[in-house]
Amino acid sequence: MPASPVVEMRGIVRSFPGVKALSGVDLELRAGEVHALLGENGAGKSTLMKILGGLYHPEAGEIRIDGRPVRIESPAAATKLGIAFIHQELNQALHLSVAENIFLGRPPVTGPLRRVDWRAMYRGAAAALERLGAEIDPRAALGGLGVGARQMVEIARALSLDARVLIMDEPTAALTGAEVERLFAVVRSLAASGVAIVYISHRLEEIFSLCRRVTVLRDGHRVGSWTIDQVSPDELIAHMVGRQLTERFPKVAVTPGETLLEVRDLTLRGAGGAVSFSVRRGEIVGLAGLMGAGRTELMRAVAGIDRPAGGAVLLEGRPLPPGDAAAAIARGLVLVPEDRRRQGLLTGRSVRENLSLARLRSLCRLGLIQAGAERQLVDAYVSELGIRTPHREQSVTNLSGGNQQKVILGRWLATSPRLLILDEPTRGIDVGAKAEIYRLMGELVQRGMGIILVSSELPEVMGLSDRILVMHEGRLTAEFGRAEFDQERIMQAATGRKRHAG
Amino acid sequence: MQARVQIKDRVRQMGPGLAVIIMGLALALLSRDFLTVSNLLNLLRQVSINAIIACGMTLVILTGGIDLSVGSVLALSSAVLAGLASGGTPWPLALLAALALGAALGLFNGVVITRGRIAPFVATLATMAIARGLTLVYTGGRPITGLPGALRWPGTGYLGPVPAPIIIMVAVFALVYLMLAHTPVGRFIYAVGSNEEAARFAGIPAARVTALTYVLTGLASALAGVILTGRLNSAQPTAGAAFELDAIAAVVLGGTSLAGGQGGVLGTAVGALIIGILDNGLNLLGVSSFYQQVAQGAVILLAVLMDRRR
Amino acid sequence: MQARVQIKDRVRQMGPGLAVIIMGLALALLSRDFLTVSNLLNLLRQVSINAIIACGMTLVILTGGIDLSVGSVLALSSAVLAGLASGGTPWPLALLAALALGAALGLFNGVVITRGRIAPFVATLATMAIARGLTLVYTGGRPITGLPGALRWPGTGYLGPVPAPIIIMVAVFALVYLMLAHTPVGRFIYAVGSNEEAARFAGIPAARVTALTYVLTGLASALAGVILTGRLNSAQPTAGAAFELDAIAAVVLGGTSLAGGQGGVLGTAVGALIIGILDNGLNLLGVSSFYQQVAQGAVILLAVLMDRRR
Amino acid sequence: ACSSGGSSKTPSPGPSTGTGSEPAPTTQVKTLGLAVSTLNNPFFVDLRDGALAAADAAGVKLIVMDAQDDPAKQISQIEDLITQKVDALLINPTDSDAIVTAVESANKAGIPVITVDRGANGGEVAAHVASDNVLGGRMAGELIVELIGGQGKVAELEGIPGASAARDRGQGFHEAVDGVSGIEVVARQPADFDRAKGLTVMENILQANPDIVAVFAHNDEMALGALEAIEAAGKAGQIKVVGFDATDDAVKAVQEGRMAATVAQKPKDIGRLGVEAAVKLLNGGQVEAYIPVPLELVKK
Ligand SMILES: Nc1ncnc2c1ncn2[C@@H]1O[C@H](COP(=O)(O)OP(=O)(O)OP(=O)(O)O)[C@@H](O)[C@H]1O
Ligand SMILES: Nc1ncnc2c1ncn2[C@@H]1O[C@H](COP(=O)(O)OP(=O)(O)OP(=O)(O)O)[C@@H](O)[C@H]1O
Ligand SMILES: O[C@@H]1[C@H](O)[C@H](O)CO[C@H]1O
Ligand SMILES: [Mg+2]
Ligand SMILES: [Mg+2]
Repeated sequence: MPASPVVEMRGIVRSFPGVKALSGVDLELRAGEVHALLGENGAGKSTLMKILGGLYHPEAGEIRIDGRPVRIESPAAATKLGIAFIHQELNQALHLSVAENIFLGRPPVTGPLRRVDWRAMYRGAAAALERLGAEIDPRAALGGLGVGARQMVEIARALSLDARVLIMDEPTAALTGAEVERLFAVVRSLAASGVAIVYISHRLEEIFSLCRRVTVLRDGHRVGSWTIDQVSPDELIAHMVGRQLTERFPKVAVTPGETLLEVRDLTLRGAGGAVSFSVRRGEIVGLAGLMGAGRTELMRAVAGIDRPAGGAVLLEGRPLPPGDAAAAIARGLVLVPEDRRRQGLLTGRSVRENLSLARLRSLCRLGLIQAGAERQLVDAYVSELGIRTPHREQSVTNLSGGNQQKVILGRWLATSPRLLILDEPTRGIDVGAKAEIYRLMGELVQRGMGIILVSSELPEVMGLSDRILVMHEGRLTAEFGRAEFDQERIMQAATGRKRHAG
Repeated sequence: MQARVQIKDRVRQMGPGLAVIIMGLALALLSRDFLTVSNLLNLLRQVSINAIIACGMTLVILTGGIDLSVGSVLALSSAVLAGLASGGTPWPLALLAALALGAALGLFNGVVITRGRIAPFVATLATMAIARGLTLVYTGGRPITGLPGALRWPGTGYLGPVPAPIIIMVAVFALVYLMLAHTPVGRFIYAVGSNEEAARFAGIPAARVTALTYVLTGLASALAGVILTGRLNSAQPTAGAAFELDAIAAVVLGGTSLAGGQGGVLGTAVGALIIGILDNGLNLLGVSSFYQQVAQGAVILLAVLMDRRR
Repeated sequence: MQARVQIKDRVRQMGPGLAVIIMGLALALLSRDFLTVSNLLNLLRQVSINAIIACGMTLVILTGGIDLSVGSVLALSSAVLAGLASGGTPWPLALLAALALGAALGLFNGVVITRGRIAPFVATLATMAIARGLTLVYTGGRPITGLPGALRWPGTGYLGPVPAPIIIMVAVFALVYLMLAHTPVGRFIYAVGSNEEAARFAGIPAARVTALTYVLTGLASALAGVILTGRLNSAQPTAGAAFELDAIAAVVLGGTSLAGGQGGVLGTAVGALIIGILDNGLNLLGVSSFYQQVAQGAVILLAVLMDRRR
Repeated sequence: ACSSGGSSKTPSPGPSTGTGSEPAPTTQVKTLGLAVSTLNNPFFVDLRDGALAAADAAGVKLIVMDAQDDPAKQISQIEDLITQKVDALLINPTDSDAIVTAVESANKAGIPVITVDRGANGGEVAAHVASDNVLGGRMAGELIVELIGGQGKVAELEGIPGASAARDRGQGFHEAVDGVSGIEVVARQPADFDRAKGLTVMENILQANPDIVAVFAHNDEMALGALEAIEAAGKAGQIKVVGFDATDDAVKAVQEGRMAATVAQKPKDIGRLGVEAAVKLLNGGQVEAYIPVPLELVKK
């Protein structure tokens, strides 16, 4: 390990209207290390990295690269300094091809006229994807891919920059186990070749398997930096949230009641087989599967977002009109979508409007929204979910990623649903908030709600579910009762290696 | 703290208002005639037609759409109003028919856009051509005259000292403001404009909400047509040409984003005022007609730039 | 698999081409005069002015912008060209000045939009008014005549059997096509239109790329103005009114999305053809002028709907 | 909108309309083309109707195209008429200079050209049928001088800036009034030949100049708009309004005493005389190079 750090950030201060995001934060990165940056949602991790990436300018503080003070005026300047950035929120040109996104802003050129060298671009892109083991067509339009695939493209892009400093802001949020493993192998080899890597994640297992040092932020302050063997997971959590968290998956024992939801022979447009399952009151049913297994598609059909090709969805014994999300919501079946940016956030609108959206009709008197009732509702959820926002009129766009997720969750909880479908509900959510959501799920089932939990984090599904359904290529391939939960067997069913009686 | 932010928001909303005030002061200094009650009423009456259309246009633009057909819809509604009324149809029926026609043309736009998935620009451009063609066919290229007196009221009447077009305009703005700020449908309009997919996930019938904004804009255009018919005491086949540009300019000057999801009708009212004051003021000052257009362009730029600076 | 994707893309791009073919066949059956070499050359010559403007407009729209000032820029460039040339300036200099003026007005648009952060709609609306006003001031409201013969060539000359406007049009499309498909700048235009923020993060000078598209559109408008000046043997103060709508219609009919990031100039060529064939065909068929507008609106709707259906 | 053109027919039982696809030369029925600057104006609708009626009477076909005041479009339309091999062309140019290319094309194709209402500044024109707009403006000016006794403030509503009719009528009007010392033209604003604009511009002019005694509008549409403004301001009868064109609405207003006068150009006669000249030419006859259509002041 070289004596002098590659990057030194000293006393970085940055505030936004109503929020002091960073109040004098230090960070030191050394060549060849994977450095974890931890903290609750809104702690300031992304802001600190955006400053290093040239997106924001600090109000005070100093940045040194190789010991020399620098001003990083723009993302382009950061790239010139050898800093590559994988952003938390996918920010890509969806109309362009995968290859063009990987080479965005620096297409290879050839000849005296500096024509774009398409062959070289496709070759380079294929190579970059290959390195990650991602089977993605470099010529495909990016907009047609799922979040996971897009995440891989973003990573491939950053890798192909051959940077000396690589910032990874929750790169695995949309990835599943196998992909994460491949990514880690790449990250380790990069570190071995001397690249300094900042790794932000809310998944502690990842931190412990990948990182050498860790810096914890809380409320815009640096709590401390440690080498990873100096701290235990529980200590890290305590540093982040400022208190001890007891149980990771607080499973509440509820005796399931009568059948709440029944899905009969549901067939989706395009592909897959007929799917049948049911959910009872007070039950949490986990839905596991690999990326692209069709869990999201199935849930969208159940919730009436898409019209299924056939089959029926019955809630409390009565069929729901197919493809009618409004009717489903009115009857108490709601879906909290997985892609909060595209499917959840009303960009540019306030926290209040975002939160109350799905239950406005019940806030009306004489057709007019009762402003007082709306404010009350919003404030209740802001405090119950611990949403960090200066006030309820703040534009959601300005909230940290995790807090945006909580606003969307709040929108659906506010409708007092009977059956709640959570599609990757804890993606990008900090440990404290996760615990909060888990606790909430327990409370909700105790009140007789049924929950379908779609999650790519197997420990989470196993920790919380009463029953786990496994999907593979659009079909249910296995069902496990809580007593039978076993990581190995679930993975087998998910990869289609072994069929299990449904 | 919340109060501070809210006030700041209000100030931003009132941004272009500054332009109005500055223009008003300048004109008051330059022309004795500007700041008289009679001229102000005159000004508001002139503004009313564009303002009413722009009010509807605001809704469409809030969903991220645009409506180029407003001028043609106005002309066709006006022609049918005058044609029916001068042909002996009782005026309330003629009025109803004209308004229904406007709404129907708006519905046509809305359906083509939502069901046919055609870009609003193209769909309403087509409607613009079709409605204009039908107007010419219906009128034979000649004005229609011979209106019953009752139909002159919306254009030339008074309620007390206040001209009827002003009353109608204020009523339209009040209703639309109420709808946008205080009803679910209003919120849905913002939601669809901000993120249509998210709106659909929240069970909002995005297509119907979008179509509704076009229906209301068609209705507003027809209503503006009724006022114009009264004012001109006739229906003109060429009425409303290029009105879409003025209406869109009013909306955008008023701070509503063409990308949708952001803005409101109060801003639009101010935007329409800016345009009206410019016309009126330059006329009062007797600025040479050639320079008038230069001045209009420059003032629009300045007004918006000023808005950006704060 | 890769090949498949490309072919599919090509087919989509050629979507409106189907409309052209259908219209062409129908007209060939209905009118003996349509499918003659002389009429086709005639048709292409008529199309050229709109097509060249639309070619520039495509670039602007690809970035997610819009340019309403094209018609006024055309008029002002045309006026300066004719004014200088008839005033004794050697015609190559006059030509250069006219083109430079177009580019400069485009630059003005670009700077106001990127530095002033003004919505393209508003910025170019203002420029539209300003440039029209300046045209009136410069010409005193009168046409300018007395052009040297050389300046008639771009509008009325031939290269062998092919009219000059067609040659110029083809050259413009070839250049812009090459730029879009095969140069970094071309790809930057798509990137900015698809996601400006992502483009900026990737170090693309988004503001400069955006401004460039307005400069090129200004240049294209001026070039179209040169052709029109030749065709009209004069500069007309009112030239180019409402040209922006035809140009935008051509772009959108050609499948370029108004939201930016998607489309290209081949589609635009087809879009301009559709509009031109409609004009020419309806004229040849002797459709009454009032019904022509109805037919045009309907055909535009059908063409786009057909495109959606596949 | 997009654009327009084409053979046209009134909704009323129309006289013969050509369908361009029919072979023309071999048969006896001759086809004429009429390119009108705009049909969104009753003046030109009348001109067209006069032409259609004359064509019907003479047993010839008449194809009408409407350029919507766009010179580029007009040239294209004339090219399309030439493609259809019409036997003679009647052109009402949007602009006298801009039309030259089209006239030359017709000359090259051997098709005789007759201009109506507005002339062409180049090419070979067999005949020009028109009334004199400068003279008409002067007539209006002189009448106003007479009506107000050579004393008072006067306003002028101008046509579309740059349009020839606006230029010529303005020129004639000023020739008449500028020399009169007691008369001051206090306001001169364009209202684009449009009734709605005539109304608002007049409203504004009245705000600044309530003591105006007469208005000259470059056409009747603007005059009628101005009249609405004047009456709404309670100044009915106090301000003399003189228009141009003698459209039906305007003539009625004059008869009712609301408008002082309108300069009649007799557009129907212009259209009729144009067709008659063309027919004469096609039958091998001779026509005068200038066929004047007398102006007439329509007063009560
Ligand atoms: N553009 C902005 N405008 C206003 N406030 C902002 C903006 N960006 C961030 N903030 C605020 O700054 C604080 C820090 O946000 P940041 O995005 O750095 O958090 P984070 O640690 O990355 O959280 P997460 O884990 O949820 O991604 C938050 O309170 C957030 O609301
Ligand atoms: N990486 C990818 N590349 C291409 N297509 C994909 C990808 N991911 C998903 N899809 C498409 O989406 C369909 C189902 O995906 P869906 O989102 O429903 O799966 P999921 O089990 O929810 O996985 P995820 O974790 O990605 O949400 C697949 O059949 C596939 O067509
Ligand atoms: O004579 C006509 C009419 O007056 C019309 O109103 C404008 O154009 C002129 O040429
Ligand atoms: Mg973050
Ligand atoms: Mg999923």
